[in-house]
Amino acid sequence: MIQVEHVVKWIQLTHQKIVATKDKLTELDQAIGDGDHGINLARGLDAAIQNLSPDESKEDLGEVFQKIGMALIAKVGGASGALYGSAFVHMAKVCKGKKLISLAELAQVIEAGAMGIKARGRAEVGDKTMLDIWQPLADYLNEHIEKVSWEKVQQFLFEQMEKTKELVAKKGRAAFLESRSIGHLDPGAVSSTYLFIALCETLDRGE
Amino acid sequence: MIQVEHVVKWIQLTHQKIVATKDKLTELDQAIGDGDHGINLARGLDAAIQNLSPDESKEDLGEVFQKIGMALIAKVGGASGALYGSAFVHMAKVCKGKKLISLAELAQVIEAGAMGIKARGRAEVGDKTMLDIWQPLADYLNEHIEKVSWEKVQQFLFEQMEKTKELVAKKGRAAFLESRSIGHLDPGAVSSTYLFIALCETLDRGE
Amino acid sequence: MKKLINHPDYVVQEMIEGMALAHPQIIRKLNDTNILVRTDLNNAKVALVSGGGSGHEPAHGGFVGTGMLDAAVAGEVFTSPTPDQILEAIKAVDRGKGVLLIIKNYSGDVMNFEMAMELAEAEGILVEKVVVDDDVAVKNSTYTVGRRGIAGTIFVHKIAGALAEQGASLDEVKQIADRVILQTKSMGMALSSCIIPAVGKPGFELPEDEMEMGMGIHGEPGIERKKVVSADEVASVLVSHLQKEMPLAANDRVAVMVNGLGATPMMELYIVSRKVSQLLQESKIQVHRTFVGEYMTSLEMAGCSVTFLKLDNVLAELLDQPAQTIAW
Amino acid sequence: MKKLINHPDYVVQEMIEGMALAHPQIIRKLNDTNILVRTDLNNAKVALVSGGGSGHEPAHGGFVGTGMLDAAVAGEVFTSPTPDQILEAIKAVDRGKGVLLIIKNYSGDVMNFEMAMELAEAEGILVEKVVVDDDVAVKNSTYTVGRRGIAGTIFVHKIAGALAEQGASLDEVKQIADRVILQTKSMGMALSSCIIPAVGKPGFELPEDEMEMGMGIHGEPGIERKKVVSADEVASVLVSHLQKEMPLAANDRVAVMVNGLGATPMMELYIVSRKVSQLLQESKIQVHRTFVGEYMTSLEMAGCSVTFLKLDNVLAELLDQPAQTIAW
Ligand SMILES: Nc1ncnc2c1ncn2[C@@H]1O[C@H](COP(=O)(O)OP(=O)(O)O)[C@@H](O)[C@H]1O
Ligand SMILES: Nc1ncnc2c1ncn2[C@@H]1O[C@H](COP(=O)(O)OP(=O)(O)O)[C@@H](O)[C@H]1O
Ligand SMILES: [Mg+2]
Ligand SMILES: [Mg+2]
Ligand SMILES: [Mg+2]
Ligand SMILES: [Mg+2]
Repeated sequence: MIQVEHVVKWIQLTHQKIVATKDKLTELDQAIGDGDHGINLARGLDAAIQNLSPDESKEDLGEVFQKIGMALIAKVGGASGALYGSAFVHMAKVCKGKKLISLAELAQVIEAGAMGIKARGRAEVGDKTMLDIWQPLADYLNEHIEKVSWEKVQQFLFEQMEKTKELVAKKGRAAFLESRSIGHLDPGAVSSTYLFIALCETLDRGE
Repeated sequence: MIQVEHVVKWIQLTHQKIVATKDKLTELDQAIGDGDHGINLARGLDAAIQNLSPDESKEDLGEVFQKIGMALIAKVGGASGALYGSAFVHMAKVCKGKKLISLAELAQVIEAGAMGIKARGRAEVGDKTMLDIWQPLADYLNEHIEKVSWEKVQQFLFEQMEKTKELVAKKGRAAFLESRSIGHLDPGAVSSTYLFIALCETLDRGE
Repeated sequence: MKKLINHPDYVVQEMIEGMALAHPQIIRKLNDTNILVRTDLNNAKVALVSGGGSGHEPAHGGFVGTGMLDAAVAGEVFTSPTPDQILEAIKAVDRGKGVLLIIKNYSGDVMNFEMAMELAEAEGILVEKVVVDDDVAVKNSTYTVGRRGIAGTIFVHKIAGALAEQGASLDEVKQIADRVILQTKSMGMALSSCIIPAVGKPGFELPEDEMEMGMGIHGEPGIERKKVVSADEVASVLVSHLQKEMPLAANDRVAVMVNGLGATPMMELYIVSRKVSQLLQESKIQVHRTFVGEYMTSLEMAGCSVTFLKLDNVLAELLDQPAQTIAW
Repeated sequence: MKKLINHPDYVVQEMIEGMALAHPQIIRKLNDTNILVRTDLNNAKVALVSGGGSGHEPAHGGFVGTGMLDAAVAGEVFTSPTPDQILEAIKAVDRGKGVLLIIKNYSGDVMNFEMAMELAEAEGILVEKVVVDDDVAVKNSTYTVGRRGIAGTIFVHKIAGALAEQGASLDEVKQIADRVILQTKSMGMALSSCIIPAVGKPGFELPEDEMEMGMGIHGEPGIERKKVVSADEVASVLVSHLQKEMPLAANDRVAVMVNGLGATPMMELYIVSRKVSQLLQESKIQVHRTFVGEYMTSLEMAGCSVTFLKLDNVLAELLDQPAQTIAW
């Protein structure tokens, strides 16, 4: 079962990973975007973890996801702020009032996040965006609901991430490059990979 | 005796020397000025030689010096345009109507040029300017009126030029540097040295 | 990276403070935000709000004032501002006649402004938006995000701002803004890239003998990298791209903007604009006005963009209306 | 050297052509010269002529127009124009009420303008001159040439121009210009040098972590080379130098100019001007107006200068008069 303290750990771990890979994300974004992805996410996640109340056990998952979403919306800026923010706000909706969710529910939560990204960004799977991590992961978890190996999920995530390299960007700043976007990883897909690697590691340590 | 054709050759030779040393003059001017001295002089001397009529034998020395002076005034620009121009215009005045001048008269002509520079630039000898070539040269020629060795004059010129290195600039752009102008040759003194080296070479080949 | 700054994290905030301190007659800063609003908000009129990432100064704060924008919201460098900030700007300048958002066409900007719009509508404020996409370097395709918004945005601010000042309705102001957008085409080129303060290194590296055609104003790569050519050739290439997208015939009337990207001396901008003027003269196109200078920059990028706005009498008249801003 | 030019030998001519083509409402170019004169020369008034080497754009052509200069003479890059050109400008704008020459204090400029003045007087034209020497980086000494003229020159153009426009006599216009000069102090700093097109390499080289204080606007070396410090420290140092030369007391009134040297993003200029505003506020000095932008540049030099003009009622009123020029 997944509860609030997992989410808090998850986001803290994500923050650490993003801060550590800020320069790499910057370089990826410089290649097919404007170079701010790492900086924006680091700043926004910093705000998100500051925002989480020290006594988070009083809150339900819906409230925590909402807080994270609002912090990201207000502090990341750019495309990814709106998108990650929308994802978490959508995730908050399906968790409303819940203090605990099952693994099956987690798949639905991530699916809800993907819907948030789709709705806000009008992107489809294959457009070379962060959605190319979110949607496949939701599908994968839905399929493997009986028994999940977090290591396998990590492997799956990295495969999905690598796949964005060969795609032509259809949404976001990289889309202006058209076919010249091929050969580069999508920065948002990479940061989303880190986000979910952090989730895997958190849950691997013990749900 | 010195006549119009010598002057024409002199200025043509000067033009060659200045074009050849343009970069050096630029570097000297970059060190304690603004870096345009070589470019300005090359452009102005180019205009001056274009301006000299192919049939210069019809004109007297006064007319030729005046033409050169006016060309320099109109085409060099900056401090050195006004100063070299004024020098030649003053030289023209003392040559008015003359087709030939003696060596003794040449000393006076150069003296007149120095007066032109002084009057226009309000400079004194020792101010680290082109005047530190013109005035000493006029004095030297006045002293050695009986018998001039053009080689010795060249040596004298180089000595005078080197002396500007140790001076503190009191006039022109270099003056803004105050004592930091010490250790650098004055670009105008260097170009004036070339001017008179060209004169020496012209006259050495035969007055 | 050499910059006249204090700390990369505070460049936007300090810049906005500096602008407000320097021009209290024209603008003021909303407390605890990076929003600049005009001082004279008395006149009940449709309000215009624009903004975007910082680093494009004088856009957009420099165009806040009577006859142009009512508020400009500044995001972090090259990063769209967030919905809460945009919402605050909307609320600060709405005088009951509605608010028009002028957005440059970048996913981030569009999404954040749309979110703010939803929030404002939820609070009962009448809001409309227009999206500027003047950059012809990018192909126009309905399948993707379309074109970027660059320097032509300033013409939208100016003309919509003038009409709003005359008391037009929100619909009318939105319509004229859309008309300007339709008739505005731009394209840029760069000799060097720019450095986001917090990143500390350039967005792309250009060899000493190369230039980038059609790069974006955020250091995004362009459409083509070429050997550096003469200013005249640069002007000709840019003009021919614009002409291809918006063919201009003899006697057509245009406004022209030759926009410096940050580090290009005015001398060079005028050498480019000379050729642009000559090309238009040769085609017997009437130039109503030419604007040369820095309007939409890209930090310390060297290069320029050229914008054509095809005018009719109404647009020309509005373009010529006075405006009291820092940079118009 | 990357520049948007066609050929180093033609940069000035082509720039002047570009300016005239872009702004026919305001200025025109005298045939076969690099002189820009204002189009409305009808009003019989004292005429103002300025100029100097090129590379400082928008100075001086950008300040030609109603309420400021009547003509600007452009020399080669960083090279004073020649007397014949200056004389032509004088003759083109003299309307019988006399002509005031506004000269920046460089030997070359002073001599060439003086020669033109002598030629004009010989032709019976009434001519006066003022010499601007606002740069406090240079020591003031009667033994040498005194101080350089830099960005403060623009305040002289503006205020003398406004008074001339009101019909004042040559004497009166000269007097007010001298008053402005006396009350104007400036100082600059650079993060990088600039490249004269015909030279092709920078006037000085600055290591990646150093800046030059008090350099000239022609790439002349400055008074001190230091490790790069923060924008706030730069502002403080410049302000303290200005204050030392022209002490300002509480309730004194000033106009402030934070002038970009060419390649400095407006973002950085406003970060500097923020600190300048704060320092003046702390000293309770009244800031009448602050000008931030490019007024007197040095090609693509990165850096800025700060100018204080101490105002009285008369000067303040003239400073605020409208002017129709490209760059005011
Ligand atoms: N319309 C969209 N739909 C889904 N994802 C998008 C969209 N636009 C951008 N993205 C994602 O956002 C990432 C860029 O984020 P970021 O660099 O923070 O924003 P910006 O492009 O505004 O600078 C891209 O790599 C991509 O994954
Ligand atoms: N007032 C002056 N009197 C005499 N010579 C001067 C004076 N001012 C400058 N010079 C000379 O002119 C030279 C600089 O010429 P140049 O570089 O062409 O002019 P600018 O300083 O206007 O760029 C100096 O090296 C010096 O010899
Ligand atoms: Mg980005
Ligand atoms: Mg020089
Ligand atoms: Mg961005
Ligand atoms: Mg010079």
